[in-house]
Amino acid sequence: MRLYEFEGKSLFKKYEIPIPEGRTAAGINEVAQIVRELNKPVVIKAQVLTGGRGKAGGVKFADNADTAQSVAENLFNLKIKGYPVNLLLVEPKYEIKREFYIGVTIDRANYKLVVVASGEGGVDIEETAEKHPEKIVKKTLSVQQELYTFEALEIAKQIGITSEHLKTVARIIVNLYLMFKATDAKLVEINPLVLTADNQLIAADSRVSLDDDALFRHPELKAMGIEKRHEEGEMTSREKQATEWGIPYLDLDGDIGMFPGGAGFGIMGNDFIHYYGGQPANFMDSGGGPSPERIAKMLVLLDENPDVKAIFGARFGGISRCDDFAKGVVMFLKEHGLSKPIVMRMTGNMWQEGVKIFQDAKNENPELFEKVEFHGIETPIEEISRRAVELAGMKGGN
Amino acid sequence: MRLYEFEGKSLFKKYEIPIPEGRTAAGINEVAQIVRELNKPVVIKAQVLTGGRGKAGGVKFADNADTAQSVAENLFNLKIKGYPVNLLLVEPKYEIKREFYIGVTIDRANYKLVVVASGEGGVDIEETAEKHPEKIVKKTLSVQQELYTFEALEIAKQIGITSEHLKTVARIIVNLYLMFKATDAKLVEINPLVLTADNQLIAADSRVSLDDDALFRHPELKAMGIEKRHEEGEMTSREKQATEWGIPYLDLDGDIGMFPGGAGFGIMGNDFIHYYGGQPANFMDSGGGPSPERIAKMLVLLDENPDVKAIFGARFGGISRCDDFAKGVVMFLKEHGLSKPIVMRMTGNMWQEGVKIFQDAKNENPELFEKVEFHGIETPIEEISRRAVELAGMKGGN
Amino acid sequence: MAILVDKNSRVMVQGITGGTGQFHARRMIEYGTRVVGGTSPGKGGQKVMDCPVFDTVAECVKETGADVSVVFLPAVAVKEAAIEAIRAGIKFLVVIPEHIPIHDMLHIREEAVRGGTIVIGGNTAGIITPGQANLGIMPDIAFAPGRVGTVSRSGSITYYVADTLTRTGYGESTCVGLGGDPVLGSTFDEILLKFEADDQTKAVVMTGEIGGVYEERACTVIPKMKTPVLAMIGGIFAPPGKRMGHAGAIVEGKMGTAKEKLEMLADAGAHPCRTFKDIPETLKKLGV
Amino acid sequence: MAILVDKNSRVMVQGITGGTGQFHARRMIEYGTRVVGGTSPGKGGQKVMDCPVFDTVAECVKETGADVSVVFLPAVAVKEAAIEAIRAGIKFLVVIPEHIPIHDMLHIREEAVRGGTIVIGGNTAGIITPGQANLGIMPDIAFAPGRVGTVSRSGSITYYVADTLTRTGYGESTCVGLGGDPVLGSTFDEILLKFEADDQTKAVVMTGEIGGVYEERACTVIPKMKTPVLAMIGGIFAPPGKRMGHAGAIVEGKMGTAKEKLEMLADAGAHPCRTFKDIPETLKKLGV
Repeated sequence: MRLYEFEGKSLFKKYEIPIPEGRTAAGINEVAQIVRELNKPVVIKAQVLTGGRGKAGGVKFADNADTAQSVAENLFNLKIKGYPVNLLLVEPKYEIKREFYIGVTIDRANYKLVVVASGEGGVDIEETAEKHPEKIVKKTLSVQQELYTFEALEIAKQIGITSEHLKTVARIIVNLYLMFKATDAKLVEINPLVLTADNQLIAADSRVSLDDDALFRHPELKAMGIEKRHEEGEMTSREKQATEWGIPYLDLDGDIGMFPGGAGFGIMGNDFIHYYGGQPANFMDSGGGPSPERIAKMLVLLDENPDVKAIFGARFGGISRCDDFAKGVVMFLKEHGLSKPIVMRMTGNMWQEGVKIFQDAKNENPELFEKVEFHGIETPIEEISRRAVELAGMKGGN
Repeated sequence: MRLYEFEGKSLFKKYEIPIPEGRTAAGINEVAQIVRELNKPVVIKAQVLTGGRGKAGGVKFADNADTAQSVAENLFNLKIKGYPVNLLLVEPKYEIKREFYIGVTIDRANYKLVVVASGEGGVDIEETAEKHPEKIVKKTLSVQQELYTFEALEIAKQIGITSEHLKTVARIIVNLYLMFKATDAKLVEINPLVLTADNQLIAADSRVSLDDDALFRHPELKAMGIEKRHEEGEMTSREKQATEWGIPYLDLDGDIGMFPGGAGFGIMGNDFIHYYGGQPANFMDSGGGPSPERIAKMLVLLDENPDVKAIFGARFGGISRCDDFAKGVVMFLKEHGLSKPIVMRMTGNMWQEGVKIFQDAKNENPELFEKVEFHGIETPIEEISRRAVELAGMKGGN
Repeated sequence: MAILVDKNSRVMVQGITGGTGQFHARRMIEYGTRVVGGTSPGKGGQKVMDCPVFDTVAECVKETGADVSVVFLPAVAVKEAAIEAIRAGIKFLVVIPEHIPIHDMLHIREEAVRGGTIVIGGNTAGIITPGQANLGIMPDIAFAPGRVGTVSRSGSITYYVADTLTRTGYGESTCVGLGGDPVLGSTFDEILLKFEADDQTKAVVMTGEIGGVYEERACTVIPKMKTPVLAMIGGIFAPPGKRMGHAGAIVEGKMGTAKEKLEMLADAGAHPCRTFKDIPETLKKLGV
Repeated sequence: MAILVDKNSRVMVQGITGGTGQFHARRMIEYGTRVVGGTSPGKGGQKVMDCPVFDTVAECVKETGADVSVVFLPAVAVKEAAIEAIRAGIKFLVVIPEHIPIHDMLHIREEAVRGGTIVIGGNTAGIITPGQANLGIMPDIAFAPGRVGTVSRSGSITYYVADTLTRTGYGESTCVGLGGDPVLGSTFDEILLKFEADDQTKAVVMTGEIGGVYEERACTVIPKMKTPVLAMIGGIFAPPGKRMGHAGAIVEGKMGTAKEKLEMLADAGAHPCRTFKDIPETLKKLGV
């Protein structure tokens, strides 16, 4: 999960990495007020959970409160990669002598932590990495290792930090590494770390991504207002609802509601729909061993999405038992009712029990199953995919 | 530095080790009030920084507020190994089924941390260790290692914890180890860890000793009110004064003020005084590279001690330069004045410079040096020791 | 033969008394897996399905000779459970739970390398050597003994692939679930080399997906393998995987889209497949 | 010969630009010690007494061939400084500062053993091989080349002992300050064995004190030594050392009073001395 720039910076501050004395504002009057209090030229930055903000016009300067107000108005009306701008960060504008890059991340393929640094920070760092790999310094560490000051000094020297700033930058690198470990981060970046005209070193931007799965052991982050969210972009209201219910869910642009079992087939099933000419309306995963209640909620998400024209269901019972799956579907049919056609296939663990649950429920209330096409192990999954695309394409299929 | 029982227990609580719901009281009315609020039989325990409290009558029981009040009165009048009782800890009295022992300490000779546990806790644990070593479980760890729950489980099983309490005790052991590392402790002990009649596990007593030299990195301890103090007993007012001035100092029973250079000769010099029939009034160490100001303060401590009849001074200039030493002595003579006879020997680093400082000062103000006998490298230290004893024994030496 | 587990494996279950652990221990035993015991601290001395329960893995290993362990515990407990198993001498460890903190997995991997233990997961459906041993949460229905090995990031994909192989008469030598978490105990290349060394395995189907870093490692070993490798990648039509900032790009290189991964695997000599139907067709062409 | 340092030792100073570091570096050089450089982060490129200053120990070792380092830094910085030196290949490290946190010293000792570095201190006055090298804060005045080695917990005691040896014509081979902190980089037994292996050293004076645990370790090697050992212990008349609670008694055994320590050393074959005057008398008796 990605943090907003201002959230990342508040973590920097906690770990004694110097940041600009900025504040966030949700409205233009607030922006003007902050500029009046700072009483100096400012930079105003859109707070969005995506990259490429600068190139999209999300970072602007202003010399006084009046111009700041009109700049802010423009920013609030901006969309960056489709995401609205609801919050601005207002900071003093610095005269910059030099820009450095410092980051810590995980080399997953080699199971190591890596400190990355460069004397040429800024937006073109990836290009630098590709064209001038010699300008990038990497230090690999075990997750159980400390980063010592003398190691950070070596990194700082290698990226061309001069004597005067050596100890300061080494301290920043050590603190960034401490923060990375203490917050269970996947990525922390200061880009750029700027050397200002008056010889201050300041983290001018932050990029921080934390491990959702480790949040449980960081109540201090929750106390700071940092909660689960996407790696990129804010959640839609449906995604927020799904998260509340504990269901991994992503909205897409299509019209076929995807109701798969397992994250793996959740991804590949979408490919299958594409192969047969359809467009999925979502990604979804049931999570391990979902209860009937969660299965029912998954269907609620799809049925109440006006864009969904048909639902594709597939369950290969592993840890997700087919009997629980069937119970959940029946619960949904009884308590909520189905307004879209659904085609489903079920096999795997306890699938016979699942079939029996379906049959019993259908015998009892045949009308509940009017829009339900149920298949077993005998029908290939490719055929189910084809049928889902067909159902979505029917006029008045609803 | 040793902590009071109640301070150790407040650390236990922070590390989720269960403690009794007790409170401290500095007066008998307060004790009665606590007993009324607890509304059950209590144990009342003298808070002193020394061992053998139970045998000295420092732990008493009371069934109600009235008896508690008279018990408290007796306790406040008690002296335990000479230390007054200024604070009591009042806790509910538990019916005890069994007592365990759990401790963590440092095996300095082997440079390891050691978890020690026994199924037979209580005051006789050392006897158990000597007579039945098989009843003591030890687990040795590197200071860089974690103690895992499964390792704590093994320890708990080995001291006879039954299934029902295995996870609870393992958690207590892990937490005690975490606390040991996180507080830079030299020793943490739960003795006894009691199993009560209603099957609770509670740390009934605490023994915690922290590393003075690591206190600088534990502001949280300061915030709890835990500060530097002796390993045993409260400091005398002179010791507190010395600590404030940064001078390692201990009051003793004799009449020769010891003004040595270095902790090593600070200890051995005291032996020398004994060999010649004298009794030192103190231990003292100048610390590394003391300033003239500190040297002067060391003499103030001795000169203002009414028990001191003569002062023994010895300086072998190492990191403690003799010129600084001489400057400090002269500063003291000028600003404070000497009321006791002193015999001193000075050699080592910059000793010629020190001699010159003395000579110049003596030439300028001969009266300041009236009580000063100054020796150089030519006189053996044994002779200085002998002379100090002689000076202290003279009638009207003052 | 087979890889990693067979009928002689002495299997234990960490968390055997929990609801999920008990349910799947029962299934594993019913399948014929040689489950010799399990652990649940504080429940030592009890029995689950005739299997003795111990407080610690070390005790279980000592008393039962267990050499393989399957972990059914909450994610928060996995790090210590894995280290316990590795230190107790377990040689193959199957980590079923999902959502294990990434830093914990890095730690586990280091312990595993040091201890000489092979770990699969977290978030794996497990491993099955059909007819011999079924470790984890896989449904038996999909599997039959045979000559094709499978290795996949996903449980559900494993079932579909095995189902396809079973129905077309190839059957499976061993099916390995690498797991779906972002950092895994083992990588494709490591498992592919196990299959390469196995007589029974005549071909391997590897199924990866968008967003990981382990598919790329497979490309380093496929060119050296005699056993043919079939490759499927999920997420061909998904939006490109999100990169982990600049540092991710610098450290892990350009993270491929699913399409690029599939092309890279094909370049390394793997045979790409699109849907499950392609698998038997390709095997037939290869003469497996 | 001598032990640990001699005129060929290439000595560097960590913290060479600080007041204390500079003062003592100057003294060391004036004594004739081969000081080749020093470190002070952010001051690389400067010079102190013609010695080049570097930002890191690794650079200093690379450029100057330093193999011995003396640390003059605040206690809080010692852990990292020591690890830096050990990792940079320094083979002998002298830790002058006092009040180093005990847990830090445990960590340093582990790194030192792993890295094959001998550490003395913290809170040591240093080490001197008279006429060849003086590392630390010891005053030259007390020392002269000769045939008796000394090892002591205390700087001031070292001076008095050496002064005695010098005045009585024995002189010293090498004088080692173990340090006064509760946990030390080296122990009596380790240094005694170095002296035992040294041709120049005909006898060793070891001076311990109440309260430590390292005197006891000496008793394990003295019986095996050919070189006679003279022992003094400070604190004979001090109140008994405070034990570290029950755990201390259990782990470290009964911590001896100074008197008991001296008796234990005598039992092991050391020759006990009371005041400094006893030392030359004992040496004379031993025919050294």
